[in-house]
Amino acid sequence: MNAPRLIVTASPHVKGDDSTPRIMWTVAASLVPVIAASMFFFGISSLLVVLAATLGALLTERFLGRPRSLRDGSAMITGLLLGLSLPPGIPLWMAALGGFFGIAFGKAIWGGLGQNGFNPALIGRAFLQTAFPVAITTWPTPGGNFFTLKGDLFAVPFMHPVSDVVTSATPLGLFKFEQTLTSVVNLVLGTTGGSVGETSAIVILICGAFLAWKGYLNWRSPVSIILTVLVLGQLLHWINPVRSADGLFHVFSGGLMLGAVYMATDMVTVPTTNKGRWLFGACVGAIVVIIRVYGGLPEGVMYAILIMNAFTPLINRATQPTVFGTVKLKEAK
Amino acid sequence: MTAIGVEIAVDAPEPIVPGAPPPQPLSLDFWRGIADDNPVMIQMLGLCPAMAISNQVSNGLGMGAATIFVLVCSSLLISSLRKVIPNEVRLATYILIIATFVTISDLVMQAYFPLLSKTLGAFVPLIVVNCIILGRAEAFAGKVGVRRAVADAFGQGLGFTAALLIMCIVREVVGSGTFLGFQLFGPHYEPWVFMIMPPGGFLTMGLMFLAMGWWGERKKAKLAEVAK
Amino acid sequence: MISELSWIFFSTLLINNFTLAMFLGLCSFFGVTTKMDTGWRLGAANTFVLVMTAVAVWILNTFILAQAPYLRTIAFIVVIASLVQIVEMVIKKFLPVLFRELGIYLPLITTNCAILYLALTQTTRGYNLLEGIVYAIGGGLGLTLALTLMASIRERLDVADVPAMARRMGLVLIIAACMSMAFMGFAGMGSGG
Amino acid sequence: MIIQAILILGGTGLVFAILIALANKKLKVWEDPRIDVVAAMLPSANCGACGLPGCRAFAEKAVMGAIQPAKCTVSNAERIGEIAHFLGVDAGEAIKRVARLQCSGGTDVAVQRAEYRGLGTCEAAAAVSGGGKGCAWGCLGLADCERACTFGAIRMNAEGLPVVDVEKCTACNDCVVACPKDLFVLQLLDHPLLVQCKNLVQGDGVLEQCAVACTTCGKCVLDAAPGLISVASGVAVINYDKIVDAEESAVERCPTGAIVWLRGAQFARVPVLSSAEAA
Amino acid sequence: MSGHEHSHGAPAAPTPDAGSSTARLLFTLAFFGSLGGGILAYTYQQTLTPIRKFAAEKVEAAVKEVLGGPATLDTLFLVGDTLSQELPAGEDPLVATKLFIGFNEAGERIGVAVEEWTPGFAAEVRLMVGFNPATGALTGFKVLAQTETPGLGDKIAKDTSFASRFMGKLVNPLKGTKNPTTDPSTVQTLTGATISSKAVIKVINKAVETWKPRLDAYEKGGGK
Amino acid sequence: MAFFGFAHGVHPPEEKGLTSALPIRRMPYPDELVLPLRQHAGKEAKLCVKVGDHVERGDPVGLADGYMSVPIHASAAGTITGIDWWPHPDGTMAQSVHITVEKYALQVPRPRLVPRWDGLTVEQVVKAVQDAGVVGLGGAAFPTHIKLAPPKDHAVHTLIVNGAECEPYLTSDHRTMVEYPERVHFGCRIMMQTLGVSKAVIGVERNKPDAIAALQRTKPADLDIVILPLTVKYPQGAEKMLIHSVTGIEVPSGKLPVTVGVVVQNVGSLAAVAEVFDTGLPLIERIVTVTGHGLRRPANLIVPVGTRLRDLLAHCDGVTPDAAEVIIGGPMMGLAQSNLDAPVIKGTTGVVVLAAHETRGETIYPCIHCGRCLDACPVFLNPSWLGDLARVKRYADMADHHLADCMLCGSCAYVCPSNIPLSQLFQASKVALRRTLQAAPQAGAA
Ligand SMILES: Cc1cc2nc3c(=O)[nH]c(=O)nc-3n(C[C@H](O)[C@H](O)[C@H](O)COP(=O)(O)O)c2cc1C
Ligand SMILES: Cc1cc2nc3c(=O)[nH]c(=O)nc-3n(C[C@H](O)[C@H](O)[C@H](O)COP(=O)(O)O)c2cc1C
Ligand SMILES: Cc1cc2nc3c(=O)[nH]c(=O)nc-3n(C[C@H](O)[C@H](O)[C@H](O)COP(=O)(O)O)c2cc1C
Ligand SMILES: Cc1cc2nc3c(=O)[nH]c(=O)nc-3n(C[C@H](O)[C@H](O)[C@H](O)CO)c2cc1C
Ligand code: SF4
Ligand code: SF4
Ligand code: SF4
Ligand code: SF4
Ligand code: FES
Repeated sequence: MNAPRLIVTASPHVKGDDSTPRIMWTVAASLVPVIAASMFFFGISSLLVVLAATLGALLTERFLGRPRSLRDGSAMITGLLLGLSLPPGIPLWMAALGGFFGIAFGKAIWGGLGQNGFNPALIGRAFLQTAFPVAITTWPTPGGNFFTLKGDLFAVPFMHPVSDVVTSATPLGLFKFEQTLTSVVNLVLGTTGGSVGETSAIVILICGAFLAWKGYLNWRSPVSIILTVLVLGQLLHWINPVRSADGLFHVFSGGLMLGAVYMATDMVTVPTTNKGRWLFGACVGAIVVIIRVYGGLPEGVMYAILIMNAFTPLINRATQPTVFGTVKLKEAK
Repeated sequence: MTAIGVEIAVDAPEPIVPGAPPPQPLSLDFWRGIADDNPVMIQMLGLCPAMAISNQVSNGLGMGAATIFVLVCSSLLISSLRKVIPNEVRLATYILIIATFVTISDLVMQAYFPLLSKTLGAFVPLIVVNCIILGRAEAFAGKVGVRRAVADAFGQGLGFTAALLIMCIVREVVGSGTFLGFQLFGPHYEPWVFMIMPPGGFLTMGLMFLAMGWWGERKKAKLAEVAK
Repeated sequence: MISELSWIFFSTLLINNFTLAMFLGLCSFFGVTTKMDTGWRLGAANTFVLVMTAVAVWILNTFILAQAPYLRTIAFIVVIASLVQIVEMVIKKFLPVLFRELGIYLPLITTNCAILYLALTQTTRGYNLLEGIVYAIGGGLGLTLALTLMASIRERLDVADVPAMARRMGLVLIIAACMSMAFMGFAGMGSGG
Repeated sequence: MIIQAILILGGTGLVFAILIALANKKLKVWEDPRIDVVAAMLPSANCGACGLPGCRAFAEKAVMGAIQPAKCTVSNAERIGEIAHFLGVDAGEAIKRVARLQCSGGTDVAVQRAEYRGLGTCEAAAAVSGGGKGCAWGCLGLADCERACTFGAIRMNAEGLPVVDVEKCTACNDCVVACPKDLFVLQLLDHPLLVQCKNLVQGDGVLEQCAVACTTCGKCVLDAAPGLISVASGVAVINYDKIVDAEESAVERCPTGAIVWLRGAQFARVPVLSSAEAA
Repeated sequence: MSGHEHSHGAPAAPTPDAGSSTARLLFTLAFFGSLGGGILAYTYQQTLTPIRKFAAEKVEAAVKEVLGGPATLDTLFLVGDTLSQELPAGEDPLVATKLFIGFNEAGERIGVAVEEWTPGFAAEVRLMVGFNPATGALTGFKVLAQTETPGLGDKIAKDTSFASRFMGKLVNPLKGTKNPTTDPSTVQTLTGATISSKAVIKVINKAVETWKPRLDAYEKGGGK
Repeated sequence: MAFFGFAHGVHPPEEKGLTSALPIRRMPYPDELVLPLRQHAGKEAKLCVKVGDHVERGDPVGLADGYMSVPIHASAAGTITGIDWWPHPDGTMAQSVHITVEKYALQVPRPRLVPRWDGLTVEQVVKAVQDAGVVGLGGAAFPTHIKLAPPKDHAVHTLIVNGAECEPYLTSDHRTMVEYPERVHFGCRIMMQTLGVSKAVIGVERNKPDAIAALQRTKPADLDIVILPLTVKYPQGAEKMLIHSVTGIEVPSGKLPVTVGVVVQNVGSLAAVAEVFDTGLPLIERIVTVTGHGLRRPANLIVPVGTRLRDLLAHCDGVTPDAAEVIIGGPMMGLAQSNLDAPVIKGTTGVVVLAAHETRGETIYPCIHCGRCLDACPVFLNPSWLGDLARVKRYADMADHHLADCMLCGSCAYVCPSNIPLSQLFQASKVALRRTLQAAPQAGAA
């Protein structure tokens, strides 16, 4: 008998079908409908912003990341999500800079995929928010011609945008500073001002449900966040309707959906244990409501997730699963 | 670093303190603080003021000057009195001496540079606890002669100021688009507010460490190549 | 009263966190945060010293220094230094294990600027004894929080594949920047929109 | 006003001086300060080659006179002299030992039966059908030892064998522990005789696995002083108690070169890198 | 830090109880304490005058600015909860809480100036507020201290157009809005810094609310 | 009886269809047999023959070396032609006895080598089982006689029979239950009597309805035997999982099943005990599933112990051109072979030949902390963290995180999207941990 050229591997010798790149690329693909929905409201500007952020992220990953790490698709997600979290009128150079910052300091420096402690897309966004607080809180009005550019997208890099933007406050800003409530119907449909990806809660929910069904994202933290925000928001609303809007408003406004479905599910930066994910979600939800209601900022999803990212190792530590056969051992002692 | 810690933890009754620095030419004592043994970049001391006030170049100048003043004066005094200060109350005495000089510089600043003093705020009195100063007193001034102590103090002070100024320049130029208040990039520059906020301080210092790390790695790689 | 105290507490703990927003106590923040246990222990030691200082400073201010404000810095630091040294001796004698853990960092608490900062700020803000203690606890817990979080993140990084150039201190400062950014979310809290 | 200030600060100073003096008397834990000095003079490698858990433990023992300074194999002679001088004791004598590899089956001479896929560590490969290597005793070449050596004394050569730089090796034992195949032994540097094979298969059949294996032909046994070498266990074994009788002629007729007469480093082809660095 | 001097040969094993005498400890600390105290007291005396001068000048400049350049100023001190022209003996006029009254050349009162503060976005926002107690109209304000975000919140201090929006507005009380307005007691807030703007408005309202009654009481009591 | 089930676990494709319907056939004797002296857990057997000796079928070639050992018997008549180091299925070399099979020997049953069962005392049964060289056929090859004589301080109340066969591809237990259900019941009777238990549960995964039916059909009326269908899930057959599924009891970490009054035996082991007492011949052959997409003709075979893989695969018409990996055991826990000279031994449940496309990919990505491995691990470890620790060699910390409880089932590595060979890391770490503990008794002091 002719001996074949054998290989030897460790057991298990077979493996399930899912691979990290497959998961990442599917998640990236699932963001396409979200971008499309946004283009429906903001026209070509949405696309440009997302592209700029993605380009910044991908180029940075290419040059600072590990060899061939572009193939795993995670930098793509980072770029897309960063773009989706920015206002549609932000100068493109800022979006790209955010992508660079997020990947360079939120990921590459930590050792690349899987090692980072904070959500890279949100690190990029938090940087932009701190660096250019005006540009990132300038919200163009949705609607208008598809090809009209919202805001000064093509501002010269490192220079002020020349802002003759028609702005509209976001529903959260309206509530916080003008005590004006936007109807939940509009929020769900996405006909309100806001960042590229926060406009259509429904599309995000559907995409998230698809991913959860595929097992590509863990549904526990989003569900936990949404429930906490709903309950806590409603509770505060009953206590003081002027300070806090109702629970549904909280759930459907701002970046909550995008954050809960896509950012609080980034397995790298949230706890690995299921118990931990419930806890993580609950804390994120609580911080979101606290910042929205008592804080100085109208929106707190980004900060809430980043803060809880910092707590992730602690939560992991506290929620280790109980090893089979050790409960009784303890009782016996 | 170890020398400091060790000496604080152990009250050695010997008059000739073990762990005194080896004899070296004065110039080395001076240069060490600026380069090889830079208090901020190598010893990681005095980070608080370095980050807290480094968002303007003028702050850096003022802080650096005050620190050098305190460092040199206290080193001088401590070194000349090192034989009479009993070991047990060594630290307390050093602190008294340092605090005296700090308060003097604080008062002088308030009187003659009121605006600077206001922006530096509590960080001028906090020079007392700048780990560099006590560290130098412990590791150096308390063990060697006056000339060496002063040379070392100058070196360390300048090293601190240099690191501080690099940070200040980066932060002010990027964060405000100005240098010592002068506009650099014209009126349309979009300043990166981030850089003058707290995270920017951490980031800038992080970048300095990264640059150092990169430099070190490159040197290592070069060495290996040469060896080949 | 309660609301004022809780405002002092929470604003010191979260909004103006000594470490992340005020740049205080950084030497130990970067020096001892490699293991979580040491991290929170140092935080606890700091909190203890802070509270002690708050009390001592209040006594000094009320009874001794009213007439000589220019002696504040020097008097505070002498008191703090002596207190820490005595505490150190007590710990070394009675809790040698703890002493070994905190090793050379105990004396560094003396030169931890957070302590003196607290003393000075407590004075300029004119806090009474209770407010001073609450301020100290808030600040101390804030330090502990920052130390613990940093240590837990760094513990996780022990097993990560950090690029060589970032290994020594670079990444740790970037982490601090990220944490500091995250905690900016609490900014403006209490100012009421 | 000046008087007042003097009184306040002088008084504060006095009060705390009293407190510290009291504390000093009552609470002081005395520790020999020479320990710190000696510890600072040690290399701080904490390698354990001296048999103690870390350099500080060594310093404590050295100050107590319980260990001779030269027992630190990592430090250099000059430093050890300094320590001995500082403590006023005899430095003691250092005996240089180095790690020796009991295998020379590099990729050029040893048979590889199957392609190993998986983690690139010897430890992991050893559990997977011996990493596919024909010889079940031999070196897997995945460099666990190189990574374990904190002194950078080990470099893998082109044939996938670890070469120990005898200058740098401090006999710390780390590689001995790291190798899953137990291929390293610590041996006196001036013991020239070494069997570079652990394969127990007897006879020429072993050559199907590796061209440089010990075939237990017994020629070295005959050529060496009686009792110095034996092949009864399936591979040549040297009785180091009789090493003084060893002569180079013992290795001359070995058909595979499994037994060698060493001068300095093992293996003829020393990697370029480490030799240059040693220079 | 690794080399060591030990030219003295091997030190004998030190004994545990070797140390300095207690008296020497006490003396050293007391001596350096006294010395430091003395030096500081001297320095303090020397620097006191310029420090106080600067502080006083700063306040005066602010007062003059918010009152639109009064010809003369009058100062009232807050003692307990009432205003008085005299400070109790031993109190430092620099530290005391004060109200300034400005007069024009004709000797007419053009307004009063007081210091007030409130938490802003980052930390306290401290203003010198000038208003005309008779009409309730604002004569101006000046930011004495703030740590708001540079480029954003700090416009309340740096953006002169912002300050001008307040000129002559009626404090009954003052309100903020995001849009341009001509309402006599509404001010347009800064875009992107609503919170800081509102803090300014809050301080102004607080100043008028707390000081006007005090002034009224003082005047009723025949102070003027 | 209540069904509890165990949490977590994975569902790899079963692939049992290749052989599940094929009746068991006997494989002819090869020319040469290789009998390693180490075929069981415990001490290896002591050699008792020399080169040139003639042995009959069933003669011992190695004797039990103490209580934790069993003898090895010649599986065919022939001449001892060599005693040397030979490749062992576990990847090492082992002392092995080579028998050149006598082509024309009768190979017929000889006078009883094992006494009749009826009338033996418990001790005699245990002794007879040991002398017959019976070991667990479920894979671990633990000497069966030891499990038949539990320590006196533990009262055993239930015998659990492991018919789960949760490994993909393998069908030897399945075919045993379908074709020899009486033998299983007979073995069960012997064991129950020897252990002195009145109750036995045979756990069978639901994907083997014909086996369940066969066992039900032939169940002896006088014994309390329950045939319990189990959820199809890997690793249902792992001892502690099975006990949990059947009784709801968690065997304490680090403890043996006897501490909770349970003994687990594989159905194959039961059948083997029955056969030994039936035929009077010691354990010299076993049922092996030879299968896989890389094999031309999969089969369930009765194979003489000592048959080399080369001969076994040749009997199945050899491998296909895209065959890439030969595994002894199942694909989840089995051992890949680099040398086809390695023989089938007593613990060999199957031989699986994987085609190239089925083998694991080569690219390993970093752990993305997705948590799938946590959800897969049947003993509730944190493989993600353990894997991280293993990579940086923090073995002592791994021990603190219950490395010892990992049974190397491979569930974690199966689900890991980053293709991290977690169980390999753990296996290596277990070895390394032992080594470091031995090397440095004072470790951790510094
Ligand atoms: C980094 C950062 C700094 C900020 N600084 C200030 C500030 O100094 N003052 C302020 O009022 N709001 C500040 N904000 C708050 C927001 O800009 C807030 O949205 C704004 O006050 C709302 O005003 P708008 O409705 O006019 O946009 C800051 C926000 C961020 C993220
Ligand atoms: C009384 C008794 C003692 C046992 N002693 C051991 C033992 O010391 N070590 C061991 O690995 N297994 C021992 N076992 C067997 C285990 O329970 C288990 O069946 C065997 O390890 C094989 O299981 P596995 O294939 O799941 O690994 C013993 C079983 C019994 C009944
Ligand atoms: C992950 C894992 C899976 C197992 N699967 C089976 C199985 O499917 N069938 C089986 O009989 N034994 C299986 N075993 C072995 C059993 O744990 C146990 O050793 C055996 O049932 C004891 O019986 P034996 O000693 O008669 O072999 C498995 C072990 C492990 C660790
Ligand atoms: C469900 C899911 C959500 C993700 N969310 C984010 C995200 O919010 N931000 C981001 O930068 N990357 C995200 N990623 C990509 C990837 O996990 C991330 O870049 C890692 O943090 C890089 O180590 C996500 C990936 C998945 C599968
Ligand atoms: S690891 Fe081995 S080669 Fe390296 S120094 Fe230690 S004994 Fe020598
Ligand atoms: S000697 Fe051992 S550890 Fe080193 S490469 Fe060879 S097998 Fe690996
Ligand atoms: S191999 Fe170990 S860690 Fe992995 S799933 Fe199985 S028992 Fe759990
Ligand atoms: S399954 Fe793999 S990638 Fe996911 S957490 Fe576990 S080890 Fe990490
Ligand atoms: S702790 Fe602040 S300077 Fe060291």
